[in-house]
Amino acid sequence: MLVNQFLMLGAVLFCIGVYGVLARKNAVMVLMSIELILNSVNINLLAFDRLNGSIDGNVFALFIIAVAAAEVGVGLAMVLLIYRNRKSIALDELSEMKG
Amino acid sequence: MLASLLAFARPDVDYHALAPEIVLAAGLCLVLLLDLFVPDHRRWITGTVAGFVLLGAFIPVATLAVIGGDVRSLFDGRYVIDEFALALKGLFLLAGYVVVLLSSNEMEEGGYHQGEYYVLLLTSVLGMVMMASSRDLISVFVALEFLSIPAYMMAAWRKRDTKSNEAGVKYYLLGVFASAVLLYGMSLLFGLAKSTKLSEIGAAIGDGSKAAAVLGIVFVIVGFAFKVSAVPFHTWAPDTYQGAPTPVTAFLSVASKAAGFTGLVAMVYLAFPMAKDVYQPFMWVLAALTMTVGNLLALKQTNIVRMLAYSSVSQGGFILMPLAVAGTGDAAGPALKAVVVYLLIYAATNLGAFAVIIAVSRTTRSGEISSWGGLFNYAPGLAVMMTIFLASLAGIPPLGGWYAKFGAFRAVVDAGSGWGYTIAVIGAINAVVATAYYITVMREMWMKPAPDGRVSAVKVPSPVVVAIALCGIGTLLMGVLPGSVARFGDLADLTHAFGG
Amino acid sequence: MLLANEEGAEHAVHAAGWFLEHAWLIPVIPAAAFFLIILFGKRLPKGGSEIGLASMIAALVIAAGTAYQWIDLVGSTEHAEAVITKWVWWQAGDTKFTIGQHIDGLAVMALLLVAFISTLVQIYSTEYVRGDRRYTHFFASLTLFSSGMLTMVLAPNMVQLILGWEIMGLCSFLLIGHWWEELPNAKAALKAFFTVRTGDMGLLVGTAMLFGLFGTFDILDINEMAAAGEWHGSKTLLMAAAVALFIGCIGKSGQFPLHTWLPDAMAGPTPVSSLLHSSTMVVAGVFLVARIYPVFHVGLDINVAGSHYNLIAIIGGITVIVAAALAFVQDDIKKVLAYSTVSQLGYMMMGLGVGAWTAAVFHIFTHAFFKCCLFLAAGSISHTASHHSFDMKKDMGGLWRKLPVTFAAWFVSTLALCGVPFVSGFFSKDEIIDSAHAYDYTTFYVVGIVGAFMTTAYMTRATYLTFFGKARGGAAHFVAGEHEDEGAHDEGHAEAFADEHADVDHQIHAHAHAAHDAHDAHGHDDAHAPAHHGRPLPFAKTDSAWAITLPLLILGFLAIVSGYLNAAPFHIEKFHEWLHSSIGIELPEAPKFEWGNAAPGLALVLAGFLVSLYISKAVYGEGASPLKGLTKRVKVFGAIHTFLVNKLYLDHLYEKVIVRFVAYPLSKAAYWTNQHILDGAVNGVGIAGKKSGQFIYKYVDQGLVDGIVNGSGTAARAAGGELQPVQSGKVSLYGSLLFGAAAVAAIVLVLVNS
Amino acid sequence: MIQEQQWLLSLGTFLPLAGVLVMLFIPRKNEVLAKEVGIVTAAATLLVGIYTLTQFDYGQAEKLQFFTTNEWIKPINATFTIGLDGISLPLYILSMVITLLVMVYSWDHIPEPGNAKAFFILMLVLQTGMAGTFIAQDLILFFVFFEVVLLPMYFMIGVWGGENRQYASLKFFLYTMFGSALMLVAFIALYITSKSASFAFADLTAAGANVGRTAAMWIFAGMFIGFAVKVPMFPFHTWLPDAHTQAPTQGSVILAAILLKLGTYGFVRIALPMLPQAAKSWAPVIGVLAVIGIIYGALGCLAQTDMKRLIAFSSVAHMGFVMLGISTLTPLGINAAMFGMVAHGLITGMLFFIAGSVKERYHTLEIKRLSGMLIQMPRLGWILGFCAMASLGLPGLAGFWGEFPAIISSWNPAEVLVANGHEGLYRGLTIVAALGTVLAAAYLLWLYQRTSFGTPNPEFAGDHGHGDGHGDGHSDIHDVGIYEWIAWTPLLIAIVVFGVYPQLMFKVMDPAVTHLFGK
Amino acid sequence: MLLASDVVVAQNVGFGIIAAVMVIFALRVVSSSNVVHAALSLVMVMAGAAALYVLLAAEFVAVTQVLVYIGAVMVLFLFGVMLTRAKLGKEGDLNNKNWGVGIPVAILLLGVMVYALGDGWGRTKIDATGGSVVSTTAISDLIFSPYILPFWGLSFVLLAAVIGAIVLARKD
Repeated sequence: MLVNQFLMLGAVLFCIGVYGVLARKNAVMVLMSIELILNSVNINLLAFDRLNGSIDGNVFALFIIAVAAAEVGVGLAMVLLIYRNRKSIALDELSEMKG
Repeated sequence: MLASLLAFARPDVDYHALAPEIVLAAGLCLVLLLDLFVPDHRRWITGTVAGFVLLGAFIPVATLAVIGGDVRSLFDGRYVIDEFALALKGLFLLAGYVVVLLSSNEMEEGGYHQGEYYVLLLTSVLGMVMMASSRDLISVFVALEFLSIPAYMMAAWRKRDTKSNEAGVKYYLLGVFASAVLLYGMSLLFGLAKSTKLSEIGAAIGDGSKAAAVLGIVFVIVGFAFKVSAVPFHTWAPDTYQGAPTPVTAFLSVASKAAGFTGLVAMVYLAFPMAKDVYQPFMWVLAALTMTVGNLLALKQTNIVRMLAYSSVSQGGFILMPLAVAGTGDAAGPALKAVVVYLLIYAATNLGAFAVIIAVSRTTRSGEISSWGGLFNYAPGLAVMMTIFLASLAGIPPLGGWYAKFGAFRAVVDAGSGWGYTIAVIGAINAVVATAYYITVMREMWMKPAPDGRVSAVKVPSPVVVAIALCGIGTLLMGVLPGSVARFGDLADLTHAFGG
Repeated sequence: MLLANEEGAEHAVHAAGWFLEHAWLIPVIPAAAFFLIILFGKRLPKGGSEIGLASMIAALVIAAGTAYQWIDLVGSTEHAEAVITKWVWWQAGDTKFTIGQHIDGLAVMALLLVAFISTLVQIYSTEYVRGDRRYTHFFASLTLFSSGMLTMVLAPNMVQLILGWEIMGLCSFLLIGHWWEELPNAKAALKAFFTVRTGDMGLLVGTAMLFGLFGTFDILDINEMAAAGEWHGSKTLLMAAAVALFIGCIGKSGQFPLHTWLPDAMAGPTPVSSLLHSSTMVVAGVFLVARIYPVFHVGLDINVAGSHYNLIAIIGGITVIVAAALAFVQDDIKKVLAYSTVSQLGYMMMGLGVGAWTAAVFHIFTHAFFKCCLFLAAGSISHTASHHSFDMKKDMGGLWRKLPVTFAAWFVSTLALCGVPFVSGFFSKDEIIDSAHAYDYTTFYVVGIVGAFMTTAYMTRATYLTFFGKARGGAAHFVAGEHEDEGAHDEGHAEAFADEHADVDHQIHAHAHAAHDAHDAHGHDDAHAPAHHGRPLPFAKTDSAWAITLPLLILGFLAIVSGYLNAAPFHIEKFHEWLHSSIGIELPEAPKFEWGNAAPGLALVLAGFLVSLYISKAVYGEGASPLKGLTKRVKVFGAIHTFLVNKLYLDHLYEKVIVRFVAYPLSKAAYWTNQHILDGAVNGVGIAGKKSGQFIYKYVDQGLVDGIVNGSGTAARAAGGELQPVQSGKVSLYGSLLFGAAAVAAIVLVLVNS
Repeated sequence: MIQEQQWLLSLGTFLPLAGVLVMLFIPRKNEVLAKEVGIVTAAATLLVGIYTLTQFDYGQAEKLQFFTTNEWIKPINATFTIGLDGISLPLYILSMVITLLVMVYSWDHIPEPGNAKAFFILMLVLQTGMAGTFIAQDLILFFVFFEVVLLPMYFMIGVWGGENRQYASLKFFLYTMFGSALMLVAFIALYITSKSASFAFADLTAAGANVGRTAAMWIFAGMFIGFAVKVPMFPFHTWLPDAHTQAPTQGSVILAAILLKLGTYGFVRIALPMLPQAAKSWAPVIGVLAVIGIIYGALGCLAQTDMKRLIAFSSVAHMGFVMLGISTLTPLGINAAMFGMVAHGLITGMLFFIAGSVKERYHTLEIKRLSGMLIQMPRLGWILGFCAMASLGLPGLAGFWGEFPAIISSWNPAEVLVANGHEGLYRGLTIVAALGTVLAAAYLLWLYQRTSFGTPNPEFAGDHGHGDGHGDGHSDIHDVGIYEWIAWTPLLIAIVVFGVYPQLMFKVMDPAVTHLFGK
Repeated sequence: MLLASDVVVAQNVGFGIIAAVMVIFALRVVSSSNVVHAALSLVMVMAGAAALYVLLAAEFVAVTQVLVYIGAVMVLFLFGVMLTRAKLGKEGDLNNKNWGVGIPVAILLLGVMVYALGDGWGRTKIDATGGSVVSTTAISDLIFSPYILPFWGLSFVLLAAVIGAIVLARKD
């Protein structure tokens, strides 16, 4: 197995995530796309661990998962907040401040 | 199984070295508990306690600094308390304290959740304090999130204000994007170096000729560039600064930015110090763009906070400037000192400016620059202090800012390269452009009549007065006797960290 | 003494006598007097004039003592060396600027002359400007002026010379513009100062060049080195220096083409005119040439075999002819004299130009007396007889009986001016003409005798118009014995000045009297009215007061006798003897005087007299004559007349041609230019400067230079505006920027680094 | 270096700040007390200055006296080094004198919108900055003092200035910032490339030769822009007319008398001695720009319709002469420049005082509308005439000794310049500069003739100015007042004294100049 | 016993299938016009990732992935979807107006990443048979010794996130 199989998959996921992040209007969908990106990083880390025989990547991945969870929680809280104030979670409408 | 459990070696912990973090963590819990048990009308006490916690955490920093001695390296060199770390820890804690001073009235009168607010603030400061010492990828990442996640929420703290919401969401989303990019970069660096320790990464990456290394370096820098709001990763900053509660803005523009630079410096100096062909051009472009774009946009602003937001973007450019030549010639040392000194001076100055804004906007109830008209007539003290802070930001001697800029220029000139001189000239011109918008505020205060003919004096709450006084003294002192602060810059030496 | 410096004065080797060594007091006394007058003059009973006069007399006494001792010295030693005393004025690096005195024959002559004339003029002024509202200022300026001239005269170096030169310029500004309430006076003052200042540019540059060539400012050293051919640099440079300095002299001495200020300067009070235009201000230029004669002599190749022309002679020659021609058409008596002065200065220059140093300097000497006398006489006429008018045609005529003293003085002075034998002017002028002939400057010989002819002609005309024929205008009143009752005319003044500040019409009034000495002696203070004319001399009751006539008499006397100091026909060479050591360079022997050589000139003088007398009688006389209205009937004469009346169109050349040529391309709006130019220019070059100034200010400074500055500000703001859309407020676009920039940066850096 | 009475210069420089501290506690309403404290402080400062004059060892004017050096910013080797030599002394004292006179003048001339306390505080701060600049013997210290004056002057113009004050002050500020930003970069580059031991002048001068030719040229360029803006030299001058015109009288006077000198002083003290090799290449450029400035300033004057603006433009021309003197690189030329700086300070300062007083009386400075000042205010009119004469370089008054030696020296520039084949150029410059003196006469006399001669404009004719003030609309027109006399007399006397006996100043300056530039 | 080569083949086949599933569902996540469908697709991707982790011998991480992501995060998402009252069916405008910008950005990024990865690791093989499954003990040793401080910090992050999220999300 080539390490690049995993890495390339990670790259593809990353880019799909990026696309999602940029294209999606719905805040929840954006959060989902972010998860794709974070997963691609985890794949990378674990692939490298496997390649290099190290464990640090595993630890790193665990940290990322935990942080991601926290982030999602915070993110959703904010989504709820704007939803309550604006009755919409369309991100592009959030442009009260600009210029 | 058991054997392996027993094989686990309890790490040696230098509790003195970790004392600031421990004090902060304990204080954080204390505030949380207080918040639970203190009646609503006494919630202000949480702020007071938070302030004391921050000051308390400063004590061990001070003792560590005074004792000096060898670098304290913990956890196999993953967490290092050197002078660089101590200088910045001190900065974070004091900045945090000033922010607490600024917040107390704002939070109390706004009816916000004070206790939780201070918990988040302390958490964020704790993250920063950790950032200053983190010397491996995981610590850096965690510290970054540690300081960011509470900050995202603080930005949105004025819950019923849609602008505040917007500020929080934008900050959050872009922050997450940036940390995603950062993480990917880190994963590549880790893959190449087989280690998370920055020093080992530095050794493994070498001059960074591998494409993967380049990609990793660029992505890592992008992650921090977001944090320090370098153009073009600055887009969140104006919106967030404008929308967030002003004390939070002050916190973000000073402490959070400083933390970003701390991480960036650690990465540059430890994780890829030899890959100067990669990071130097990138930093160069970032610095030039940041200074210029920040300034040009600031020129157009009518809202003072937004203007200061762009100003702080552009100030970030000046701090980046030395890093653009950090690998050339003998510039490494001066560049590091320049960054640290700049951060210290900038912190005092910018916090002071925000403090005055808070004081003034309590009366004017407006963020527009035009509402500052005639301030000199009805509140000369505030006007003079604001003038001092703005002039310091503009870099006019004998106010602190000049020394900050001096250091930055000196570092780039020290590099002795054409690139260095070029960016020095760009910086010099930008310093002038920047003056243009600082001066519009001064003009408003000194030369225009009050928009509504106001004549009565402004009542400034005492914590804000203390904050303004602290910042003012700092700004002046660092300008007149820069040696006092430059000593910290001198101490800011990361080189010990190379070894372990 | 303030200037006494511990480094000590460098005294001449031998003791030369108290006066010679202390001649520097001569300018110092009036200078001190000036400060006293300014500070205390108004509180003194005679308004400060007593201080001025006393100081001038003191200066005169010392000058006389100096002259005596100098003559003594010359007589007692073979080579009388200049008595030089210097103090270090200031020092920069190894360049020393000194101040002190340089007393030799030339200086002594000039000192004595200036002190003497100044004294007389001050005496005269006590009467002439009595009751003037700025009486004190007048005397202060007059005194300072004399001090300036005296400073210049005994200057041992170029710097001190410039100092005196410029102080004179300043005082001439103040004196000419003494009645500055009237615009023309103010403008004339400005013009005088400015024109002279234009020439001074040459003086400054020339001095700089001299310093470069000789490494010193000391006149003695410069003269010695120039004569010995020891200078650093090429001959061309020396020539350039000489030319530059000469430009300064042209401006100061009213030589062609910078002479236009001189007639305008007649706007000043008459004593001022007489002082400025006889012995001081205007001869400063000639004096300078004489002072550093070796520089000019060597630099401009004077008296070199085969050279028939040089700059000084040419300019002098042109001036002689042009000014004389212009003098012929003036109606204002003072302007006649002014052009006459210019013309005579031309003679002096010409004399210097042909190498007749002694003759030229001697002409300075004699000219001072008779020209001063003429001016004062003119003042006397206007003061007493013509109701302050100087217009010969309108307000004079037939005055000789009523003003016997004035007329007598005028008459002898005219004779002297015309160069009639045995009167002073003859000895000096003829010597110049003779020398031109002898030194092979034939052209200038011709110029000289033609000039003599013209001089006689215009002076005859002026004399006729003033003293003979029918009394006209103001003179008619006077001759008719109405001069005690001046009410009719003075009412106007009284009205005009009764409330001098409030009268809005004042200016219009003043314009109408532009040709008058419209000082407000009359009616300024009614209490003074009866006493405003002092007592006349006993033998000339109808003439002016004694303070006026006495100087006239003295000067008239000197106009006759002064020539005998150097009367070639009688082989008297005292003047040459006393002064020759000042020349500093070997000059050819003075030609032997022969009546045969003088004859053509004298013949022309006589012819001039006859022709002019005939024409004058015919044109201005009472009887009918075919010549009357000739200029109207014959177009050629008319054209010449017009040409001359318009001062050769030189003013027009400045104001119309040069100005338009310079200003037009600079100015887009032609009518705008025209309006301003036609709008009464102070002076042409000034206008040109002003126009180009305006152009530069408007387009270059405010438009271009400042435009760039302001433009960069605008551009910065505009750039800010262009960038604002980037800050769209939309998260997705922010994100695109973030990821996009990361991607681009990564691509570029990856490509660059691998 | 003479290290006696080391405290003296610090005292003279920082004493005004002590006054500021006291004034901070004076209530704003108590204007008289504020003024008194301000004037007393300035007077005390001047007393210290006079004491300095008495203690100065004139026999060793080329040495730095009252010299003291202290550690200041250790990390960058910047030191607190101050000292006074013959070059600094006249300017140092001049700054004290001018400040005091300006304050006295302010006693009854506080411009709109009032607030004497702030006004006086700003002047005292300015004083510290100005004096400090002239005694600093360390590049960084110099820079700091150089910049200290910026803000107070900005506010002085911006708050107490004329109608267009905001634009003018902004321009002044940004322009100067622009110059000093580049200058700072140049300073740092000089320090680094010369490998100097510290930022002290002495070290830098000694080490200046280490700088490579190209680098030296660039560094000089940076300094040049910094100083040239301040001088101001063509084409960096456009801030000056605006700033001068809009500034309150006091501001204009200080600006003209002292602030402009910071730039020329910088050339003499820093740029030329530290980078002699670059200076000789740059000198022709400076010379040409200086002469352009002379002519350009004069032409600018001729185009003006506003008296104050005319005076402002005349500064451009006069500073051109100063720069011309400097560009010759000869002791004579630099002496002339130094003298010209002081003379210009006295004369143009006076002219601005007069302009201020005219404005106060007529409420206009439009030359067209002014006329016959000699009738309405004879003393003021004569003083104006006197100053105009001094300004146009009349011998016997101070102005002459700045101009004339500059012209002389430009005909005979330094050997190095001759060796580089610039002699012809300089000679051309001499001639053009001489033309400048003519133009100076033109515009100043024109100004004088238009404003002072003739009869008063009917619109102001209502008042005689004899003190009886019966005119209703123009009762402001009165002759020179007591505070004006106090403020002006010293300047007028100085103009005469230095004109008559220039050695007073040359004796002090020459040893120092010769020490720096004579071989 | 499987031969090493067999293992490789099996792994490759497994990887192929998992990768294909992940990519397809990832695309679904970003393109689906139904929020709930997108969320369920995300579950599939997460699951695929967990499978990959197993393939990469990181069992503990795989388990955590399942527990945290599929168990917790997804629930959060679904709550989020419901609380914001998104339609459960198709929704027309889930994309931004300028969604197209995302494509070039993503492609550029992909390009440079693929190039860099290809350049960096080329055909470097993972020794599929060598080494053992990463032991949880080792991970915990690591976490609790060198990484104790980040771990300690992480707890505060989570605490702060919880407190903050509550404050922000609750009605008051």
